[in-house]
Amino acid sequence: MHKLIASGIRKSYGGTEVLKGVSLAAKAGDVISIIGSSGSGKSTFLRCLNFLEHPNEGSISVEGEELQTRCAGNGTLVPVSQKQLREMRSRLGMVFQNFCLWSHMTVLGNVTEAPMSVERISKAEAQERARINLEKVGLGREVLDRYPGQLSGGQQQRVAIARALSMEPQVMLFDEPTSALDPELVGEVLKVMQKLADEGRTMIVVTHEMAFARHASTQVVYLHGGVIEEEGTPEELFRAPKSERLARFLSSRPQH
Amino acid sequence: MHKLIASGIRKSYGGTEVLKGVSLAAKAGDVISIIGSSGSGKSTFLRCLNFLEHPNEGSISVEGEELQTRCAGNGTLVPVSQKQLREMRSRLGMVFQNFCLWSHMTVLGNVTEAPMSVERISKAEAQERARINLEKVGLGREVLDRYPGQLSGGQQQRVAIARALSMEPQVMLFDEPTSALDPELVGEVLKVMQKLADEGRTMIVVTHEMAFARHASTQVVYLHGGVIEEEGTPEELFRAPKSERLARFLSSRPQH
Amino acid sequence: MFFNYALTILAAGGLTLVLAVGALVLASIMGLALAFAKLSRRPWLRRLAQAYTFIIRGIPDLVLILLAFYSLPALLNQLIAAVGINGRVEFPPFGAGMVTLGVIFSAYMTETFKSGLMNIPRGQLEAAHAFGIHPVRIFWRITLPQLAQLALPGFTNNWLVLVKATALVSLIGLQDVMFRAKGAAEATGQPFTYYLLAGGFYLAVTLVSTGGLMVLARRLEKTIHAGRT
Amino acid sequence: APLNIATDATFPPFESIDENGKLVGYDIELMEAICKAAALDCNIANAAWDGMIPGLLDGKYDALISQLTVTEKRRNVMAFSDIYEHPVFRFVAKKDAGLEISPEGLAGKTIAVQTGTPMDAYVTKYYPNSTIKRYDTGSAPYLELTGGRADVHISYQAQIIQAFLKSDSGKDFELVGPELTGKDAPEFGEGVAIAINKKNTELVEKINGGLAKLREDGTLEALNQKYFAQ
Amino acid sequence: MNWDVVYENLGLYAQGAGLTIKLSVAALVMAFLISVPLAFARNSKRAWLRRSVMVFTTVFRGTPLLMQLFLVYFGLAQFELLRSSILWPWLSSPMFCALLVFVLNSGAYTTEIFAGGLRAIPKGEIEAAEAFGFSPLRAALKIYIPGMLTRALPLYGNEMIMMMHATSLASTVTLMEVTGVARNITLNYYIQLEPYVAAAIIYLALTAVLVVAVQVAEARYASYLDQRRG
Ligand SMILES: Nc1ncnc2c1ncn2[C@@H]1O[C@H](COP(=O)(O)OP(=O)(O)OP(=O)(O)O)[C@@H](O)[C@H]1O
Ligand SMILES: Nc1ncnc2c1ncn2[C@@H]1O[C@H](COP(=O)(O)OP(=O)(O)OP(=O)(O)O)[C@@H](O)[C@H]1O
Ligand SMILES: [Mg+2]
Ligand SMILES: [Mg+2]
Repeated sequence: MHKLIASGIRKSYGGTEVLKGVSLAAKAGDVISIIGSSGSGKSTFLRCLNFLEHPNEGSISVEGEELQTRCAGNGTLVPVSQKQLREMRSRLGMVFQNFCLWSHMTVLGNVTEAPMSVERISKAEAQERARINLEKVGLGREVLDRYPGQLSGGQQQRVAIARALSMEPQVMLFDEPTSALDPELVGEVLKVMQKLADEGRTMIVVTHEMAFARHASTQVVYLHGGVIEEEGTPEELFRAPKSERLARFLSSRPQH
Repeated sequence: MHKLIASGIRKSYGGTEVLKGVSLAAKAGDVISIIGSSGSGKSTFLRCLNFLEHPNEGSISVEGEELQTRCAGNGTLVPVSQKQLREMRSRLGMVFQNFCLWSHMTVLGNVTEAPMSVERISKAEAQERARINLEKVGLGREVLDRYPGQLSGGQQQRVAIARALSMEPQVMLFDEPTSALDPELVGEVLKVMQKLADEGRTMIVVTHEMAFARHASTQVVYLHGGVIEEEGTPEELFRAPKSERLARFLSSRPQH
Repeated sequence: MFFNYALTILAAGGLTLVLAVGALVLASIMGLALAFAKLSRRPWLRRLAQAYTFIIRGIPDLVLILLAFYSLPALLNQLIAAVGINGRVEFPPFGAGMVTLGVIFSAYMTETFKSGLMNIPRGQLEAAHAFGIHPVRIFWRITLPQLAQLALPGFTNNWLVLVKATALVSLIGLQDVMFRAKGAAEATGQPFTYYLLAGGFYLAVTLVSTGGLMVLARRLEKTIHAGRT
Repeated sequence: APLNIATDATFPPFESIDENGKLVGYDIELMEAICKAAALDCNIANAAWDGMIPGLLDGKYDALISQLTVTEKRRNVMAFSDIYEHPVFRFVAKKDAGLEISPEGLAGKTIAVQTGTPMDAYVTKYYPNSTIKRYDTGSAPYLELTGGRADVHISYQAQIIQAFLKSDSGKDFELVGPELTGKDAPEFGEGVAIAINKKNTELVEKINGGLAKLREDGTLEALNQKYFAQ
Repeated sequence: MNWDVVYENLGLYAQGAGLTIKLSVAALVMAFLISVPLAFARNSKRAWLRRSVMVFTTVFRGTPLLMQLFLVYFGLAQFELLRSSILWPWLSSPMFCALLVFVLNSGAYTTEIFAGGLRAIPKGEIEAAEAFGFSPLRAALKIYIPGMLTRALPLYGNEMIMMMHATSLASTVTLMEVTGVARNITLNYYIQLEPYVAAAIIYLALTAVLVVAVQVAEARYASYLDQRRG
C-alpha cells in the first residue's frame, strides 16, 4: 500500500500556473528527493501535499485514504471534511523552508506542543520525547527555555526538525531541512533522516543537497517550471540524465 | 590600507559570552570566509561589524577610520556619532541570514530604496542599477513588481543580494548568502561574488559552502565557541588543519 | 420644532469635528514621539514616557480638563500676582480643550503605536540601518507604512473614543453636539429623540471614518500580507 | 468688554434653549431686563452646571443666573444679589396613587430628585425612611416616574408643570402634597438670587440697583404673572 | 483649601471606590469573555459572520456610551410590554443595565483590538499548527489566543483603563461610584478641585494596579516580541 499518493496536482497564482499536473507516489520506507531550480514549484508542491496550499486540481491519499475534496468558488479544491484533513495532516510531519517556529513559545514548548495537543500524550512523555529529538539534531538542554528569536539560524532549523519528529509521523515532508546548517550538522541531520528511512518511515524531501539526493534517497524527482521533467532512481538520474536541463542543473554544482 | 579592521570583539547575551575577543583585518580585494558550526557566533560577529549588535568590547575601523564609541550603562559600546556610524554603514553592504526584505515594498522598491535614500541618486538611475543587479543574481523582470511574500525562498535570497549590491559598497558582508539556493544558483551567485572579488571589492562571507571557502576566498577564519580557533589561507586550513576540531568539522562534510 | 432643534444640534457638529481632528493630530504626533521614547535604549527616557502615560491615563479626563482649564490658570495668576506683575492668564476655551484632549489621547496613542512598532519585524529595520539610511528616512519609508497597518485597529478605537470625548468641553463653556442635545432634551422633555439624533451624528462620523480607514487598511494589508508567511 | 453671565439652560421654564438654540425663560428675561435697567452690557451664555461655579470663582464668568437658591453654604463662596423670587416646591406622583405626603406616608417609597439641589437636601433630611434616587439631569426623574421605578418626585412647581405635566407623558400625573417654600424648611433656602463673584462688590450693587428699578416699575410682577399665574 | 470636606466624606469615597472596582472588574471579565470568540468571528472567512460582528462593533463603538446607557436604562422602561415581562426584574435594576451596557461597549472595542492581534500573528506559525493537524480548539488555545493576547497587550491595557474611567457614567443611573461621589460633594459644598482630585487619586491607584499588571504580563509573556532579531 502506498503511504502517500498525489496525482495531477495543478496550482495557479493569479494567472500564472506554478504546478502543471505533478504526481508522486511514495511507499513505506521511500525517500523521495525533489530537486529543481529556485522558483520551479518545489515548496508549492510540498505545501499542496498537506493542503496548506489548496490546489486547483488533483488528489491526495494518505495510507490508502483519499482526501475528499470539492471545488470552491474561486477554482481551488477544498476539503469536504475538516476532520479528515486534520487526521490526515497529523500523519504528515512538516519542516518548513523558513522554520515557522511558534515565536511565543520556548524551544521546549515548540517541540512538546503538537504531541500534547494532537496525540494527547502526557506532558512528561512529550518532554521526554522532546529531549530525545532535540538531542538527535544536536541541541542541548541549554536552549530548552529560549525563544526562537534568541536562537541562531541553524538552531532554529534544528528545532523545526525536532518539532516535526516529535509527532512520529508516517510521512515526513521536509522543505530544505539543512539550508541553514553547517556541513558538520548537515551530516548529522542527514544521518537522522537516514535513520528514519531505515526505520521504514517515508520521507519527501525538497533539497539542494545533491549528496543527499544521490546517496540517501530511493527516488529523485526533478521539477522544472511546474512539471516533472525527469524522475527515477538516483542512479539513473545522476549517472545518465536524459533531459538536457537536468544535465545542466547537475553539472553546475560547485566543484570540489 | 585596510578596508575593514575589527579587533577584540566581545559580546555577551545575558550571562553567556557568545564572542570572546574576535579580530579580523581585511584589505582591498580580500575575500574572507568565516566558517564554524551552528551557534558558534558567526552571525553575531558579522552583525557586530556594522554595529547592528553592540559589542561589549572591541573596535571597528572602515578604510582607516575608526568608529568612535563610548561605553553605555548596560555594558555595551555605543557609537558616539550616529552620523559617523551611518556613513560607515553605507560603505558596508549586508546580506542577512533570513533576508529581511521590506515586506511592504515590491522587489524593485527593495532594491532601489537604499541608493535613493542614502546616495540620493535619481529614481531612473536606481532602477537601472536594480535591473543590472537583479540580472546578476538571475532574476528577471517578471519579479520586479512582486512583494517578498510572493517569492520562493531562493528568489527572496537573491533579491537580498541584489539589494546589498545596489549600494556598491566597499565591503560586502554576507551571512550564508546561498543557503536557500539550489546548486545551479549557488554556482551563479558564487560567480557573482567571485566577480565582485575580482573587481577588488572586499568581502566577508559567513558560509557553509566549503567549496566556496576553499576555492574563492583569500583567507578562512574558523570560529568555534566564540573564539577564532584557527585562521589562514584556504590552502593551509583545508590541507592541513592544525586544530583537531577543525579537522573534524571539515571531515564531516557530506561525502560526494 | 424637531427640525429646528435638530439643525441647532447638528450645527455644533462642526465644532465637535474640528476639535476632534485637531486633538487627533496632536495626540498622534505626541503619541508617536512617546512611543519611540518608550522603546528607546535610554532608561531615563523610557521612564519619563512611562510616567507620563501612567499619570495621564490614570487621571479621569474630566478632572484633567478641570485642572487644565480652571486650576492651572488660577495657579499661574497667583504666581503672577505674587511676582507683582499686572495682568491675567486666561486660556481660550477652544484651544485649551483641544490641547487637553490631545494630551489625554497622546497617552493612549503611545501604547497603540508602541505595540505597532513592536510588531514590525525587527530584521527589516536592521536591514535599513545596515545600509546607513537616515533614521528619519527609515521612519517614513519603512516604519510608517508598516506601522500604519499594525496600529490601525488601536488607532481607530482611540479615534472613536476621542470623537465622543469632545463632549467634555461643555465643562469649559463650549457647545458641542452632546451639550446641545441635552439642552434640547431638557427643553422639550423628549430626551430619546434628541439623544438618538446625537447618536446618529456620531454613528455617521464613525461610519465615514472607519470606512475610510478600512479602505486604507485593506490597501496596506494587500501589500504586506500578500502571499505566505 | 461685556459682562459674562452664565446659565445652565436645562431647566424650563426658568432657562432653556428654544428651537433655534436661543436662550429663553424667566431668568433670561429677568437678566436682560436688569442689564437694561442698570445700563450694563451683558452677554448671557449657556454653560454646563459643573463648569459654572468654578468659572465664577475663577473670574471667567461675572455672574450666574440659574435659579440659584441662596443658602448659608453658598454665601461662603460667592456673593448674591437681592433675592428676586421665592420658588414653590411640590411633589408630583401618579394620579390616584393615594400617597400621603409625609415622612411616614412615603416610608419605603422611592423618591427621585436631581442631585445637589435644595430638593435633594430637603428629602435627604426629612425622609430618612424613603429610598432616595438622585439623577444628574432635571428630566431623568420624570422618566423614572413614567417608567415606574420611582413613586414620587419633588421639584420646582413651575418646572414640574412646564417640563412634565403639560407634556403627553405627564398626563397621568398630578401635583401632590403642600406647596413648600423656604419658610417650611431652611433647606429650600432664602429664595433665588443672582450669584456674583465675591470680589466684585461693585457689580452686586449695580445689579441690585437694576433689580430695584424693575420691582418699582412693575416689570418683575409682570414677569411673575407671565410665568407663574395658574 | 477644603480638604476637610474630603476627609469628612472618606466613607462615601470608600463605598464609591468599591462600586467602581466591582463594576470595572465585572465588566472587564465579561467583555473579555465575549471578545475572544467575537475576535475570531471578526476575522472569519464567512462574510456574513464577519459583517455581523462588524455591525455590532461599529454601533457600539460609534455611539456615545452615555447614550447607550440612557437608552437601555430609561428607554426600555418606557415600554409597558417590557415592564410586565419576566425580564423586568433585571432590566429595572440599574446595576444590571449599567453592566450590560459596559460589557457590550467594552466588548466592541476589545473585539477590534483582539481581531487586530490575530491579524498580526505570522501566517507561517498558523500554517505550522495546521500542518500538524491541530484541532481548531487546540490551535485557538495554544497558538492563536496566546499570540493574539501577547501582541494586543498594550492596547488591551488602554482599553481596561478607559473602561474603568467609563464606569463613572454609572452615576447617571443612580450608582454612586467614585466620580458620582465627587460630583455630589462639589454640588453640595461648591468646591470643585478637592473632591475631584481625591477621586483622581483613587483612579490613579486603580490605574497603577492595571498598569503594573499589564507590565508584569508583558514582561512574562510578551518578552519574545523584543528579542526577535533579523
Ligand atoms: N538574543 C539572544 N539572546 C540569547 N542568546 C542569543 C541571542 N542571539 C543569539 N544567541 C546565541 O548566541 C550564539 C551565537 O549565535 P549566532 O547567531 O552568532 O550563531 P551562528 O554562528 O550564526 O550560527 P548559525 O550557523 O546557526 O547561524 C547561539 O548560541 C545563540 O543561541
Ligand atoms: N503567493 C504567490 N503569489 C504569486 N506567485 C507566487 C506565490 N507564491 C509563490 N509564487 C511563485 O511560484 C513559483 C514557485 O514557488 P516555490 O516557492 O514553490 O518555488 P521553489 O521551487 O520552492 O523555489 P526555492 O527553491 O527558491 O524555494 C515561484 O516563481 C514564485 O515566485
Ligand atoms: Mg522553496
Ligand atoms: Mg547565523
